[in-house]
Amino acid sequence: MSPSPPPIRSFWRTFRRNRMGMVGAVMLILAVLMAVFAPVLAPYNPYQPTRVTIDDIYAPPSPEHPFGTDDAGKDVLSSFIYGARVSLIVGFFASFISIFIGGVIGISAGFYGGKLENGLMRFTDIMLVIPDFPLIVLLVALTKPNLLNIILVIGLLGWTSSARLVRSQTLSVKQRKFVLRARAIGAGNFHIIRRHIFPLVLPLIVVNTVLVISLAVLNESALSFLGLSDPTKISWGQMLNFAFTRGAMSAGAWWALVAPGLGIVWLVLSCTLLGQGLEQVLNPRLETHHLSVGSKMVARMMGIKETPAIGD
Amino acid sequence: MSPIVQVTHLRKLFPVKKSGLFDRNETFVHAVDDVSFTVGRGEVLAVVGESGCGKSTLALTLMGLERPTSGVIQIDGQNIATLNGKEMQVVRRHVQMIFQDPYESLNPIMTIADIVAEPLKVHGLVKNKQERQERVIRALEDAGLKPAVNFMHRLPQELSGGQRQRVVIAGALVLEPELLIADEPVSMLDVSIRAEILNLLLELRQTRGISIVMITHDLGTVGYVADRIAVMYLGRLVEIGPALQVLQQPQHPYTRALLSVVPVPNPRQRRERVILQGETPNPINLPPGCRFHPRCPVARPHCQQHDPQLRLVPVGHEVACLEVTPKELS
Amino acid sequence: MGTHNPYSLQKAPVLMSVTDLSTDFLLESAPPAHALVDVSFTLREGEVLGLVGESGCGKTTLMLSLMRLLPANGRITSGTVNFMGQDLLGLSENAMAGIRWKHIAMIFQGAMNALNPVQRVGDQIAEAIVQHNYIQDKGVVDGRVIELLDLVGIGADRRSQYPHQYSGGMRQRAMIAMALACNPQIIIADEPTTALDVMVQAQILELLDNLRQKLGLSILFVTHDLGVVAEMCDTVLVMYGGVTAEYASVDTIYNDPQHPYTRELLRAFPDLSRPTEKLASIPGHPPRLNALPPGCRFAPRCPAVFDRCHTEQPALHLVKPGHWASCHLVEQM
Amino acid sequence: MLTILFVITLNFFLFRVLPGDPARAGVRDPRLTKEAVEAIRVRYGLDKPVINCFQSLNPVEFGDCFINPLDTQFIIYVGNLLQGELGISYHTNRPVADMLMEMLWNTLLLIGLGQILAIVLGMSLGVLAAWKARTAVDHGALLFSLTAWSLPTFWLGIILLFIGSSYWGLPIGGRLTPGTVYNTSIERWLDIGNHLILPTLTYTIVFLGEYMLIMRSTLLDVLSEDYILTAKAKGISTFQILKDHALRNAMLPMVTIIALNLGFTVTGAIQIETVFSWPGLGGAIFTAVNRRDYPMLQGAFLLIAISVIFANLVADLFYSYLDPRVEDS
Repeated sequence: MSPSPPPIRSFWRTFRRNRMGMVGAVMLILAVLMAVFAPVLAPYNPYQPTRVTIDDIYAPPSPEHPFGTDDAGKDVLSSFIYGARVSLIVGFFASFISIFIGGVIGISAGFYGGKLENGLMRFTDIMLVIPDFPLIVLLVALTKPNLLNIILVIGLLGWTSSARLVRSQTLSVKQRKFVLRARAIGAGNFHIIRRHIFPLVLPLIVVNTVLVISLAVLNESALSFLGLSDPTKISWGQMLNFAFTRGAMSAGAWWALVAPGLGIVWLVLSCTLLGQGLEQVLNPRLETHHLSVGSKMVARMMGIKETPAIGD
Repeated sequence: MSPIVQVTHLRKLFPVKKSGLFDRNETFVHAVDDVSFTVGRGEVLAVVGESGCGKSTLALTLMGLERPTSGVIQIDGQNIATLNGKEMQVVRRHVQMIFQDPYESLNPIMTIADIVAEPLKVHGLVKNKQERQERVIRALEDAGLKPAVNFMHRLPQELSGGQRQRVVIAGALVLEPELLIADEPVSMLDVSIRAEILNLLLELRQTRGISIVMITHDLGTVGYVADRIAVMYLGRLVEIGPALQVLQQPQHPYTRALLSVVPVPNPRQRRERVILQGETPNPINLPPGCRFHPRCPVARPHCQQHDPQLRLVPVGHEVACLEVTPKELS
Repeated sequence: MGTHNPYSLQKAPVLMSVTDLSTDFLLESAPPAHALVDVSFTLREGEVLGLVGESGCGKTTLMLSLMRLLPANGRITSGTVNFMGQDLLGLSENAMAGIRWKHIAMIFQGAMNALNPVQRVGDQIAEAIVQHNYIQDKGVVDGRVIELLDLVGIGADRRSQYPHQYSGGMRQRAMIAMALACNPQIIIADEPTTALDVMVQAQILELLDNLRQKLGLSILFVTHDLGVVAEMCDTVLVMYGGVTAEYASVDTIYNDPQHPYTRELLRAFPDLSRPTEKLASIPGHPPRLNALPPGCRFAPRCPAVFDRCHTEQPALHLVKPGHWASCHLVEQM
Repeated sequence: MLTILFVITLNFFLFRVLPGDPARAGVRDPRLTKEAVEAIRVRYGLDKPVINCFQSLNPVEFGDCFINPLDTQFIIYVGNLLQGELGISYHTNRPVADMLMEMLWNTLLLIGLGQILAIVLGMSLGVLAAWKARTAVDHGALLFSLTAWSLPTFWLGIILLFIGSSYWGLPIGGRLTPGTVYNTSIERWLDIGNHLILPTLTYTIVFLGEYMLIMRSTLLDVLSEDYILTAKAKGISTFQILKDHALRNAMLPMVTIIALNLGFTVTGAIQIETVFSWPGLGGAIFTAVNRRDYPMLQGAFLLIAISVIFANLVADLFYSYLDPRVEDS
């Protein structure tokens, strides 16, 4: 009789078989590697000033410049590789801020209920109604558009949907009988949150984090595109802004537009796929064919609710 | 010796939210309304009734998980309403609960050992790991999960329903309680394994002298386990008495009707069935007089005016009905 | 409630006969689970057949196989379902849709989930009438809905309410009214009273029994409650792990059971009329359909088990006319 | 109501707290004398205390607490709002309300058209995917939707603009072709329509993916309910089950998501209107941010927030129409 594998290992076993999740994970890892090893991978250092001639401006792809050059005659490939850094940094840090706020508000509102919940949810609803992006644009424009400000603004405004999700999950976990059992044992609120609520809300938080990252990446790129990027850092959105406002369209320089855009799509898509995959693994639904029978009934029929055991 | 539980005039009302903004007349769900009874040491008391009769609220109130609106609950002679947090924790250790749904009452991501050890950690009862481990093993084996090492590192979903219910019982036993409150402990289990759980509970009563309050709607099984039976209707106790007496000579018309409709697994046995019409009304707008009179087959006009109290019929058997005449005390 | 006179019942014409019906479930990473193996029975006009067993015994699979409503991973692998001179398993999907509800209707456990929460109860009943009788006149349909609700004791004014406004018992009544919408010959009732209180259960059972007598219905009654079976049924099919354990008249099952599982199940079932006897239990637990033991499926829990039981699944043996049991001991008798 | 009050308050104070003196930022002209700046401040009412006890919030300057509250910027602002007065643009010197109204219609045209298309197409695709669950159709639709969801709005706009203007002969931006004289209003509308194609297409693609995903997963959930089995047992055809039983139940989460999404529509609008030079609210916000045109921004925010609140109300009403359980709970 071997003991059952720890949850992490059994999670990995199921996740490995989830094609969507695995593709997303691999795509994300590749993006992270590219960002980390940018100095090694990039053929030129985009931060180094270079002397350019007129021929170097919007030069089409060539062996020297596989992705062509931009309006300043710089190598698009190098900028592209370095640009991943800003997207990833903003994506990760901003989403951690959002998830932290959303998680704390969601769990406390869901668990404690009553006036606290009313107040917090009222506030969340109001924040939810106020459109994020114009506010993000405004705040970044009026403070200084540097990396820290961008992260803070995106992070501090992006928690509302997480808070609602976490709250509803907390509510449903709270209803479950093992929480009542813990109370009957005499456990306090802190113990119940730590041992019973949080571990069961965690999978949702993980899935949500991944999706919030993709939103943060999208918001950052849009900000940069509108010209509100950290001027000292190259980012994909900024590259697109320069290309769009400095005549790449009329010059027919599609290479300056395609690479950074695809970079954003790659990153966002990887998070979306990973999020979908994680959700399927962590929150499995019996996707049996619906038009023939209810999945609840299948579970009943198969006796899935009860698993056979050992020792008898 | 004093009884382990003494409940006097217990009342638990839940306020109902009103939709009208200016309606200040608050209404209440009368979940438990003026209920008194005692549970002796080593006794099994079954509380039976249909859904909405207040039996589950009664269980939660006994556990201290709901605060009574009025009335007194004494456990081990202590009024639990007057206890402070620390004293309450001590009482709690001696009163443990078993739940209806063994699929739901165990946290799916905790191992069996963690689940059974949790009460020890919450109460800070053991200091070292080894002692904790020993007590967990003892509790599991006392609950019939032998050998315990085969189960300790498993997750609840790897066990069958019956085994899970044993884990719940082990989690209660690990604190060495004096009183168990069992809320429908077998109703979610397959018929063929119900008896083992019930027999286990009876065994614990024998070997450890644990008192049990069993909440159930299953009249079929109460006769096998209970010493006394209490019947609830709309928040009230309508009958309470020794199990066999209540089952074989029910006095209250509601008890009689209820017993008459329990299906008997014998096609040759035909009985007169008293099927009450309608369903239990909701406990918000209670009928005047006797709560049962609108559905009662023997109701008379005075039942609409007088709210009957529990009265002794023979010794130890109490009934709240105006139409039942007390027998001579013998 | 009156059990029918077995002699008159035996003369009644056979309405449906099922032979050797087997169903598999295809599983993703395991060999198919044999959820139902060679089940046979007949249902006569006016008969109530009880289908008894614990969780995962295949009774719901049987019911859905008869209606051909199995999930996508369910496959009927063999057998015939003969109804009104045709094999239901051979019909086209369209023809089968014409059989459903018009001739064979169903009542489900937990009527809350079986009723559409956003449709008025009356409309859900009307839907079945319109579907199978091609009545377009709204007044006629509405009249029929009122008639049906009256039959099950629901006031006409409640037909425009939604399921959540009904109590549990009322929903089950509405479900029965819906089942009767097209005057079916057979009603399949899947645990119709399981989630209900005793008193409401008694009301529903009484209603079903009255309707059965009034309308001459045949009922396939799926349940795990032996008490309900004793009160409602004429014949009983006891299932265990997807196979027939025993099949006989209700009197035989209760008074002369041959299969050890039937015997043990009866001993484990509480009987209010004998409250002092100790309740027995069957050690172990019912098998899961994708982890069946080799040989007899009851062998791991059987008190009378011997070597052969662990290797060979016993066939269904005729004990005496009208009484079958699948146990090696019966064969040896 | 409380929400609107909160939005108004937030809207007001946000602009007082943010850095940069509005008057100075609004009229960036170094030649202006101190007196001239002061005159502008008086003209825009910026010389008055922000609210009792505070003369200004950035930098924080405490003031008299016992002044007449009616003579503070806040109360004057609220009072003006109640009269439909949103102030005067620092940049164009025109009343903000008039400017916003013009642009609102343009934006509504774009958002409305795009949303309707996205909802209709997304839901149809979702239904198709759920119906054909786990087939190639499903996988294809899923992949398409995930990718569509992942596209940055502005980038998709640029790419479509690039393709559309160089290969399909579509206009490069704006609402009307400059310098055209229209003989009939139909001609004018046709020109607008021609300009609308690309932005609407961008808008539709961006939102379509999410609607498809939600529709697919809720429909799968609904189709696994027991009442679908009941309907099937009743002999109802697959098509009718989808139409009569599944869709209405699946619409419930859809309505919630669409309502929640309305906030995001503005995000899309800002990007699309910038790329396509569409004279709408979104583009105006961006321009106003760059010009520090505070009254314009305040007005635009308020308008957007109120529209979103209003749309949420409508969604709530629609929801309770769809779900009879809402009223009684």
